[in-house]
Amino acid sequence: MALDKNQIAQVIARELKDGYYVNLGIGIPTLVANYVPEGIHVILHSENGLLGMGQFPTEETVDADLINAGKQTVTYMPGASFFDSATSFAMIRGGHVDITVLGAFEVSEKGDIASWKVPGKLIKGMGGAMDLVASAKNIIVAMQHTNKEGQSKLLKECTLPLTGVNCVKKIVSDLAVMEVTDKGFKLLERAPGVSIEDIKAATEGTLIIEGDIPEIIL
Amino acid sequence: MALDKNQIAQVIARELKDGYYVNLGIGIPTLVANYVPEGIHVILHSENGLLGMGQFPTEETVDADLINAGKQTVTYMPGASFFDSATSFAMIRGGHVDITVLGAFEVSEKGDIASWKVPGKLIKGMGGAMDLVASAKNIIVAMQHTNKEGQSKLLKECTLPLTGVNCVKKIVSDLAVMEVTDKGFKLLERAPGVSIEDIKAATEGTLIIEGDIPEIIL
Amino acid sequence: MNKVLNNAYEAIKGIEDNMTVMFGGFGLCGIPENTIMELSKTNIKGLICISNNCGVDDFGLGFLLRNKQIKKMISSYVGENAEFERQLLNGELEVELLPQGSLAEKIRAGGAGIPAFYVPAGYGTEVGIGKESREFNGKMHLLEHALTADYAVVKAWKGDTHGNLIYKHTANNFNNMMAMAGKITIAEVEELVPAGELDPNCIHTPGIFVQRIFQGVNYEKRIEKLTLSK
Amino acid sequence: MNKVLNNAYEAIKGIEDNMTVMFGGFGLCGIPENTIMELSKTNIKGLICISNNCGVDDFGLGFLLRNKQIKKMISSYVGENAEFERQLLNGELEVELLPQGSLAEKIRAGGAGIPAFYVPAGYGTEVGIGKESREFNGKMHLLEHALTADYAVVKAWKGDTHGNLIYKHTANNFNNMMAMAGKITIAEVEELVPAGELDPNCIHTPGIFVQRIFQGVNYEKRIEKLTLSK
Repeated sequence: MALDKNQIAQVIARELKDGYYVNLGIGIPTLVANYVPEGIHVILHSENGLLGMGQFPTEETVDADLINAGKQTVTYMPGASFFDSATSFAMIRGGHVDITVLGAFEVSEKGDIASWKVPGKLIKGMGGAMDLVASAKNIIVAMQHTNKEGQSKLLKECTLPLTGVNCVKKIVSDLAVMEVTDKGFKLLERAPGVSIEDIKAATEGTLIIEGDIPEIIL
Repeated sequence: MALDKNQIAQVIARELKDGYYVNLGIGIPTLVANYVPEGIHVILHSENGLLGMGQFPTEETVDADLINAGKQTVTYMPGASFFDSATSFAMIRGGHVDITVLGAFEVSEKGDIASWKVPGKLIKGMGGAMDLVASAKNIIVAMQHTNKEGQSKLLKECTLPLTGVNCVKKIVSDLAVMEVTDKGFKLLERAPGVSIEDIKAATEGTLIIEGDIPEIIL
Repeated sequence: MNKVLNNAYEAIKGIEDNMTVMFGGFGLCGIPENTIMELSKTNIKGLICISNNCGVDDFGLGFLLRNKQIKKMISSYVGENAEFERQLLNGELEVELLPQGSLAEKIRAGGAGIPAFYVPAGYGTEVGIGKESREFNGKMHLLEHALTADYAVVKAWKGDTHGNLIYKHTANNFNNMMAMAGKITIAEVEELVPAGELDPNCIHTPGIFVQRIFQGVNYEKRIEKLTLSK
Repeated sequence: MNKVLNNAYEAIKGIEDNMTVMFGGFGLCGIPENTIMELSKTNIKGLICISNNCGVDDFGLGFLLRNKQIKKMISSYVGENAEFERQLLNGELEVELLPQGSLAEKIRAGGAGIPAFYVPAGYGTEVGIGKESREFNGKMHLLEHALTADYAVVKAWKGDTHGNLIYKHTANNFNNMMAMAGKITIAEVEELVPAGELDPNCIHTPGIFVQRIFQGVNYEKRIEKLTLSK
């Protein structure tokens, strides 16, 4: 059975370590914050200038001057700090953020990622995504393995305009956990009840299967 | 009669305009602060991270965490701000400082300046001088016209290692006020009682004399 | 020294057709509402606007867009704006999109007198087309050039008569760097105090970067995506 | 997350011979006294030190110099130090001198992931020898490369358990950028408080840049040039 969005987030949350500075993109990545393992304290970075992002506010605490990179109202945690956008991206570009989780339209077996533009649709802009993928030490992509038509989104080569090249390290899809290696997508774990054959069928790029591939334990 | 150090400072102070941000080097330039014309408010920039530098402190107000670029204890004025060295030199490099006054060993007729190193003597370092001369919009040099042996310090070419090239705009020496032009040192004013011949004799570089050269009014 | 003006009407003096103007803010957070509103009342047109976003249809830079006062936008994200889409598709508007961090750093570089610098963002993508690239430490980088503007318009929480500024929370964003990068920088503030009242250790933008300052009025501070805890 | 250590002895763990270490401070103002003193008690040698200055004979980095623990200094100004002069003339010490603003920006670039950038300072001087140069806007510039360090050691006024730092007056100087540029950054502070006690709008160095923090003791804060009003 394929993972739902929350389960994908839950699997990614296992990567978090105590003291990590974490940047979570819009969509599934945001859900990762709900599954931080017990005893682990991470600090959320929002690229519009906040380290130590908290939950959404209540009607009483809402503040127009306090938003996240998705422009949603948020709060801040004890130990938070605010800063300008140049400093915020100095954190990203300088490799100070420990882990970056973001969504993707497509990922190639070389770790290229396409996530910002679909030709023919309106260009909205890349925001901070290109900076994040170009510089993050550890990039995990949260995505669906296939599109609505059942076509693979894990490809030999991306077909859409790229956000960055050779940068994705790990992918958690609804079907599997994979590492991006020199030789292609290395299958690490599969969703409960999903067979290796199912994953093979859903993956256009090179899929490397070595040894036993355990099921994800949720 | 040649100007003394205080008089050189006094002449330079005439260049100050209300609201100017001013960086004063060590030595004669520091004295300029004592001659700010009445009704004019300037803000002193110290490149170690202070805008709005005040007088020296009293024994009661002295603070080891509050020094100027010459490492002397200072105070700060209302409206002051403190910042790191990168921001401080962003102000200098970005052309935000209105006027920079500094000393020199030698200046060439092309506006090159030598002020930081004498071969054979210990190298102490250039500090912020190279940044200042490379970027200031308006650089005034306060200097003696000749050295102790009577040799000119206003030369065709500097003989000492350079601090910067093609940057000095104006020179106030003990003998004269000069502008650095494409064609050489243009004499603007002479010290009271100092003749044009005296200045010619003391200037190795090209000296341009056009029309009447008035005496400096102190 | 007098940097203090009475209102946005006085502050925008000198802004003319076809000038390049930076506007601080991220989405609708920390935008110079008074100055944008005032500009929207003028006939100034052909502006090249540098701003991370372009407001929404009926707020922020959306006002200038609606009036067709903007010739070109330099931004990182321009979604959530139907009029923007219309003008872009009709060829009435030019857009240059840049990665957000590169945009921020280009503006800081403009203010700091750094004409160009290298960043990895955008290499291998269409952002890199036409840009010089070079390897450092085994990784490819793009050469990005500084951005400056005829005017920068920023919004702060508190300011003093010397032009020192303090921002609140995430309303800082692009304001601090833009203040550095304007040939003339206009700051509008929620509260203007005499010099000496702000803590000199807590100034975000030192007054040297600000040429004009005024206390704004009637801040709406519209929220783009109100999101509350359940 | 625990960044808090008890003292300098614990904080310097991992610093080894021949490493590159940045030290904050300008002259003797804002230097990490505790950590320098602790390093001077070790046998660690061959250090490449990046610091605007090199202390005086009997204080600050002068301690490490006296013990011959420093192989090379990267600085903008190294006067006021007789032992420094002696070692330099004897060939016991290497020195690389850089314009102060270029030094500051190289360190910031190191922390900000910018491998290289252009500045006008030093062009046409001996600082430019061996460096690439290029014209921008009709003016020649030098290409300067980023500086990073194995360890950065900084001193702040106040800090919290998350590593957030606030400096006092001109004691900020190089500390803020160096905190960004260390692979491991050690911060010593005069006062260490629990996370949440510092104003989040007034943090100079966000905690993400700081890996170790401790509250220092017995700060002497020696004044290099006491100058009083008459």
